[in-house]
Amino acid sequence: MKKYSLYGLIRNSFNHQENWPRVWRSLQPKVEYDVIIVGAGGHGLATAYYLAKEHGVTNVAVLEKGYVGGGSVGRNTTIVRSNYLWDETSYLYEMSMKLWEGLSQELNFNLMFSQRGVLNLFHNEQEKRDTARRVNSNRLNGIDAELLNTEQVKKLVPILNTSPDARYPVLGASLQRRGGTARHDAVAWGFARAADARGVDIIQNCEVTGIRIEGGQVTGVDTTRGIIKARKVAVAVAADTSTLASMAGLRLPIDTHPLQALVSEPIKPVMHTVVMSNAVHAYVSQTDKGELIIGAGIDHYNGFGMRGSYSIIEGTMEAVVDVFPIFSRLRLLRHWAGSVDICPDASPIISKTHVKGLYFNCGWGTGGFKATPGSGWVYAYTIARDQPHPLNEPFSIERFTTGYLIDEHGAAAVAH
Amino acid sequence: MSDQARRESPLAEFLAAPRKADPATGAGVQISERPFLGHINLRGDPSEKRFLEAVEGAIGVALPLEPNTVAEGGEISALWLGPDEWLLLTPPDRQRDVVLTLKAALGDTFAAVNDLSGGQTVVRIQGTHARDVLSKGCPLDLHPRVFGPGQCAQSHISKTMALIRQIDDTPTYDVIVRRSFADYLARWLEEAAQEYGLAVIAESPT
Amino acid sequence: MKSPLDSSRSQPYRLATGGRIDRAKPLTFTFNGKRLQGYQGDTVASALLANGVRLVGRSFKYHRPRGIVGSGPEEPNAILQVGRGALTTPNLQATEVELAEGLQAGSVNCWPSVEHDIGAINGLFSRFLPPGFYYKTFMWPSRMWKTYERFIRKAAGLGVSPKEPDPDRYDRMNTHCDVLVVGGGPAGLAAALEAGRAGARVILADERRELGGSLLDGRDEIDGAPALEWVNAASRELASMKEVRLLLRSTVFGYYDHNFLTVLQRLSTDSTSISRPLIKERVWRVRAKQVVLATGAIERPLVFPNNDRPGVMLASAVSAYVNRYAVAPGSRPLVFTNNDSAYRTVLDLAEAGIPVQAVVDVRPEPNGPLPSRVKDMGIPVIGGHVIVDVKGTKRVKGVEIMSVDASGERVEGRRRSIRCDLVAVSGGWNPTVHLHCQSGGGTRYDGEKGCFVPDAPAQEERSAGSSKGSFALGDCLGEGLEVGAEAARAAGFGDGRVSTPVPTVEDRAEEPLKAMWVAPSRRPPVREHKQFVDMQEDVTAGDIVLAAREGYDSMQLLNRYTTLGFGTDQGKLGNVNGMGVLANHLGADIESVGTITFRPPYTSVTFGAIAGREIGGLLDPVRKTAIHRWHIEHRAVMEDVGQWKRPWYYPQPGESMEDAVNRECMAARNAVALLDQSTLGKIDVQGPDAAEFLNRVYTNNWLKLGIGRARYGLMLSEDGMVMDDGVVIRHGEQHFYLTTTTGGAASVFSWLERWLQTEWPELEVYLTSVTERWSTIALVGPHSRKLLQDLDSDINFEKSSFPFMSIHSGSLAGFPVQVMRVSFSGELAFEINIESDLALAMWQALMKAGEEYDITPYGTEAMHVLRAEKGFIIVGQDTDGSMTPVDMGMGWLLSKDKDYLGKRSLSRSDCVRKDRKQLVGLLSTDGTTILPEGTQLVDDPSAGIPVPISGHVTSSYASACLGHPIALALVKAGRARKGSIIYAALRDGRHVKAEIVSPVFYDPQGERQRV
Amino acid sequence: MLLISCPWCGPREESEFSYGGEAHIVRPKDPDALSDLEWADYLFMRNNPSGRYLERWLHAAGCRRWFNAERDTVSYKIKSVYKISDPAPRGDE
Repeated sequence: MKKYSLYGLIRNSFNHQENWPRVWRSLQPKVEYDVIIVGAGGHGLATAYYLAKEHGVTNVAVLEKGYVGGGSVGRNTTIVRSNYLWDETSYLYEMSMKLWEGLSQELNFNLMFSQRGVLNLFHNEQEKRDTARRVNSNRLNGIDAELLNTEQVKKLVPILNTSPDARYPVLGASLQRRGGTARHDAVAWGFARAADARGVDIIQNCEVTGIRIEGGQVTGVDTTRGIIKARKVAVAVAADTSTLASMAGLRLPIDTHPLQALVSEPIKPVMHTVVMSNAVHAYVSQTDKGELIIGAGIDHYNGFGMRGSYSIIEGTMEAVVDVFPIFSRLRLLRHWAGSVDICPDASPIISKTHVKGLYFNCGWGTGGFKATPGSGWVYAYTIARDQPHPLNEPFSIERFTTGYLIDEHGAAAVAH
Repeated sequence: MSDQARRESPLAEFLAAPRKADPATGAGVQISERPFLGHINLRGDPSEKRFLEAVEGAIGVALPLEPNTVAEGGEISALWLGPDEWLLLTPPDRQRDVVLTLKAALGDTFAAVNDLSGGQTVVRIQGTHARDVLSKGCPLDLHPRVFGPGQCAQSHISKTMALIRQIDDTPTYDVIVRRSFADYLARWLEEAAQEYGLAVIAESPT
Repeated sequence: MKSPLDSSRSQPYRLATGGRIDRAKPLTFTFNGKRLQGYQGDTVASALLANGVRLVGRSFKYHRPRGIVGSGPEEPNAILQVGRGALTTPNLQATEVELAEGLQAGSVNCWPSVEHDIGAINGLFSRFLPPGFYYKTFMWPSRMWKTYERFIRKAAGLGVSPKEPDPDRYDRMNTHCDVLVVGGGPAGLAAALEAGRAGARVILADERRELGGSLLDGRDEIDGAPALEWVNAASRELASMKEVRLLLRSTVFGYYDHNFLTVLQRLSTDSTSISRPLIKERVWRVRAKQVVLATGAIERPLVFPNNDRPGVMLASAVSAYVNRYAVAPGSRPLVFTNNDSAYRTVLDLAEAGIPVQAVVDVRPEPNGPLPSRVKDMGIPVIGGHVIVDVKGTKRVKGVEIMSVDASGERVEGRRRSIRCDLVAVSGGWNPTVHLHCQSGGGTRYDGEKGCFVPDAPAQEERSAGSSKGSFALGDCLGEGLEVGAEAARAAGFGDGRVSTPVPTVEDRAEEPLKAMWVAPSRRPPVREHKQFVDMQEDVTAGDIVLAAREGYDSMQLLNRYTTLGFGTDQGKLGNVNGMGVLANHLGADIESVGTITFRPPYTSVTFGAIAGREIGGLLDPVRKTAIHRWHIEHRAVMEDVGQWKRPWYYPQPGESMEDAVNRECMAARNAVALLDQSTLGKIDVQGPDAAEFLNRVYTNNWLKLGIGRARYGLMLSEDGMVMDDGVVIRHGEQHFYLTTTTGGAASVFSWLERWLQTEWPELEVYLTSVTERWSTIALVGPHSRKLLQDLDSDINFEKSSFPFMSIHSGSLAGFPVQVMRVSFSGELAFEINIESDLALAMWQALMKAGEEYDITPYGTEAMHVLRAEKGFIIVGQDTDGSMTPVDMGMGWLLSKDKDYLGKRSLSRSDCVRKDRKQLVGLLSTDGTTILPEGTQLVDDPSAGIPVPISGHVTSSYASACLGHPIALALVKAGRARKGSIIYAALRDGRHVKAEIVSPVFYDPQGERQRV
Repeated sequence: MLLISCPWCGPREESEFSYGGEAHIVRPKDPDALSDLEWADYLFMRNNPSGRYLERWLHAAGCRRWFNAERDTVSYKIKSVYKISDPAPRGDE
């Protein structure tokens, strides 16, 4: 990989930037690979990267039906945090957080990972109890977490409406200072470039139409670009998860819903910290470009249309204007939707299946982006060793049979 | 002391201070309450002839079987709520008798009669802009071609569920809302009606 | 020849005659502090041009000087901050802001001024700032990113947010119609007329302040008369139709599923005063049976070196300023085109007496009727040439042109300079397909027209006129009439046949254009002077080529990498050219390089307008009990419980919360106290199968419950976790009454209905919510019986005839009531159900009668303490959706001899684990520390991170009657650990020692509640 | 924004309805006879197809009746609505 460097930047500047190499090669799929990863989103690409880096598995293809990073990784609200409630989840997300720190350097691609702090507001006594419980367990698990009162919240984000007369007054918040945001597209591109540099084949416009299984063992996939063989096939997509599972005769505990997001016109910096509120349902951060990125609620019906209902946008705007009264005159520039796969316990599945060599990484709900590096890391381990890493062992499909659910509805909240 | 005197309707507090409309604009919308009416919820199977006859015999009006319509009979009106559910509205203090007569008439027929009086109230919205102000929060098509006197529909107004019934072509609407939401609905209407000129009157013009 | 400009006037570039402005109504406004004058009917843009202001802003990245390019929502450069103080609004397009007296506008993103902008230094370093450069740098040293970022953030952003809440008001309006016509130009007017004549309910929405669309900008004729006469006639006829609604200043910004469209109507366009009591903006939520899209087309600029200099404008915009606003955007214009329509602009300028320097046409021999007419007027038409450079920085001073070689790909020969102060460009037209695409429709490239046109509709929608690629006026009118009649028929009105002949227009035939995404120039794009494709985002043709070379070679990747089309103009001018440049570079045809995604809104929409009035006190209903007024009058501190406001505690003067709660608790334990419990959910269950139904939804058995008796019931979700609880009363053989938690009221009711309707339709049961019919007053304490007996009643309250867990109906102090003897406090207690209209009076009667017992109202906090002392759980506080009844020590409630919802789940391996968390009591061993709720419990305080967690505190209070703190907790295998020690890990690092005990702290035998 | 036809009340706005997920999931008559795996399938496993979907809706703010709808989860078009007691429409397309 031709490294990005200050020198390179200057050198290229004097020959009109014409000599930058491709970020990843454009190529035809080979006949056979050791591992096929379905989905060139954040998780798929991260998995490929760590397969190559941590396990020396480089004969890997990442198949993408569209273009690199065209799915959820490019549609989310870019929030990164690890302050989850249950041990299992917080270990996984904290492991991911540690990878985020320093990932730009490791990938030699500026992901603009910005640890500006994430506030989770609470508005009533029960939310206060739940937040305290989460903060306390985070601290015992080595995850930075603070419990703030209203005044401290006001001090951190002065433009917040902390009036006691608010319909649901802000009673306080949890704060994770190491939380923040990252440039979502860059995450996909950075992993793609680094994986490609280690020999991974990234193949766009190649849709998987079937999964080949012989005697309970995966042998390859049918694609719109022909049959590609492999003894290990790892699915890392959103939305099409259930469809791919059905190709292998599996049923998953997943429902897919539209999740919408909004962005305002760019304005000069008004807020530094990421602010999230479940009760009033506002999720806001300001990008380096100056836009406010706002997370909306999940549409309650199943949907793959990358479209949601306008009423959700209204509800989100009501909440945002109520929590940030000075934003009322700002203007909505764009809104869009992605697809989120939701498990009954709002926790993901990173698991082997009863089909040998077939792996699933799915059901991330609204937590997928922040988990990208960690998810890729444990998934790569699971694929390479054909056994889960202790960190993702609890996130097996079996938990829905045994009843060992990891209920993060509270902490995962609705969005992001 | 009679019950009446000790009763307090859901909108009593809101109506304590009546507002007149700005004479300049006039009142495009009038808001008032019809308190203390009898509200009786009736469940039963309309395919059961016995049930329909018993009810008609007891209340003197045949239940409306066409969805979202109202049947009027003397002092009682029956509003369709669902394929096996109706709301009977009676004048104040008549509900107890009506319930008793109904229960007696129904005997062991599979049905349910529940007196909900006091648990909900009737907000009357009247005036040239009554339709407009409702449409600000209600997704129903209230256009005269679609919705008129004799019809009713359950929906929501802003964030409260409501049963809307058109009374006349003024237009006048009666909105039946659960007690605990009445104050919110009234305050919402008060705000939404500003641009048309609003009058809040304590006693409902019936 | 006499100058058409009356320089004596304050507006040197205002034409002496014509235009749709009111010269009798001069308006004064300021731009960057400078006082200027315009007229009623101006936009800020037209007024600025009339005053000769050319430099209006700086570009986002390079801070290059920029001027006005367009005349509508496509404007990329003239981005202004308008208004002051609470009324300031950032990022408004000068072309979209109507001029108002006293209006204050200023340029954004430049410092100290738009004339002298420090940021322009970026321009000098532009060679170091290729697309996506920030992905490649700012990484060394790693900790420096925070610092780099601070500067990047400072530099970014356009306008500034207001600093105060918005004083303006916004509104929402639901409406339904048979035909919604979007666009009031020739096609839209024609469509609305036909649909209206057929009797359909029609809404015609147009973003401008008057109807006419493109006809307002030109000088067309219809039926031999000025087109605007036809527009006026059409407007009058539409206004006369009862079922036609005209919405002006109304932008249809979203086209959602099932023909739901959203319209932003600007009711007050005055940015200098507050709209109260009226409304500033209203969002119409339209559900249309049929939709007609007559949204017109937006002219495509040409891409050539330095094409962003102030004074380079769209030809159509130049025509609009001349014809509609009587403004000459320049005095020595030059026109650069690849098609015939720009020649109309030449004619407009000539007509206005503004000498056109020349027409530079990339086509070798433009000989259509329009060019010929221009030539006949003696205006030089230079065919086969392109502009290869623009002179001047802060305003155009001239251009250099060269001839195009036979291939059409390269320039050749000598450069020729032409002096001019305005360059009107036209690269063809892009149909405004945004709404069509939002609705799910696709587009296809029409090679002959050189643009993308709508493909088959995905919803009940029809395009007509320019938005469909039919640019000729006659076609617009014809298609408009047709689709109008067609849409009406589809909605059930008329026979679909057009009722009137198509008005006659003189359409001068246009020769085909020569599609050109980037003009040939002397150097390849990456080495050429900047050829801007997206002006606001500062994306050049070179940037696109570089991005493609790096592998960002599909439209979607390109957009994301270069931010092409991500500006506030949403790429209305740049996207298609960008696509073309990419296609050129890849040698592919334009359709194959991907698609442009058109996302709502079509133009930016005010947050406040979308939020409407559902903010502040109206954000969510405040639910009030029938006794609410009394609580407020008695200084209760209220608590939000769901949407309800409930009394939390009633502090007396000088009392702290702790004092008040202790007093309330002691009153309940030692005297008598009362609680407003009206918020509990209440459901009436009737029918022959009522008992069987309860058997299926509750864990315990109901067949044997005696009439007039009550029993505690527990509901599980189907996966075995505790969902809700409450007391169930049997009124009769086939008649039950059940209560739910406050939070569960709605969800439990619909949960029960769901099972009844979808799974067990054979059960003869009717459910009716009676939550609000009954207000509930809990009368608690040793004196409660005496108090009731003091009141006039036909109910015998003696234990013998009114045992624990039974119910009696009757009259109390003259009130009709149901009295239940149940207790959530462990004390002798009665719950009084009273119809809500009478609840306040009943409450007051009890307060009065209770005076001699020192009756005390208590709130939810005391209620929590009392129940915790008894070890009664609160679902949602002591459970969290992961607790089974066994975990909660309620195994005794699980019937063995019947099935019930959730039962099967309880035998799954994880649910029978021995080390599951279980409900226990906790006592801090120091006897004084109140363990904070939510505290995690550990066994080894010295353990290193991650510390193994053994449980957590769910409820914790100071217990006045016990004289020490108590807590409920969930502890792994807790029940087996009674008597052992566990440590509460406080956030400050301290560990508080606590003993695990039974969760029942008070009166474990339950004698007090049975007395 | 969906416009949903309630079998009783006719076309109404999405905001009047609440969603019930996949339709025609029948509760096992004898849960105790099921293996944990079979019980989990009933409890949690869903088809979640992208395309034709039979799903459950409640006219929550209206007549409070549950009913089924046949909807395309990609185009969001509703092909038919039918009462709970009606059989599932055949997927003929």
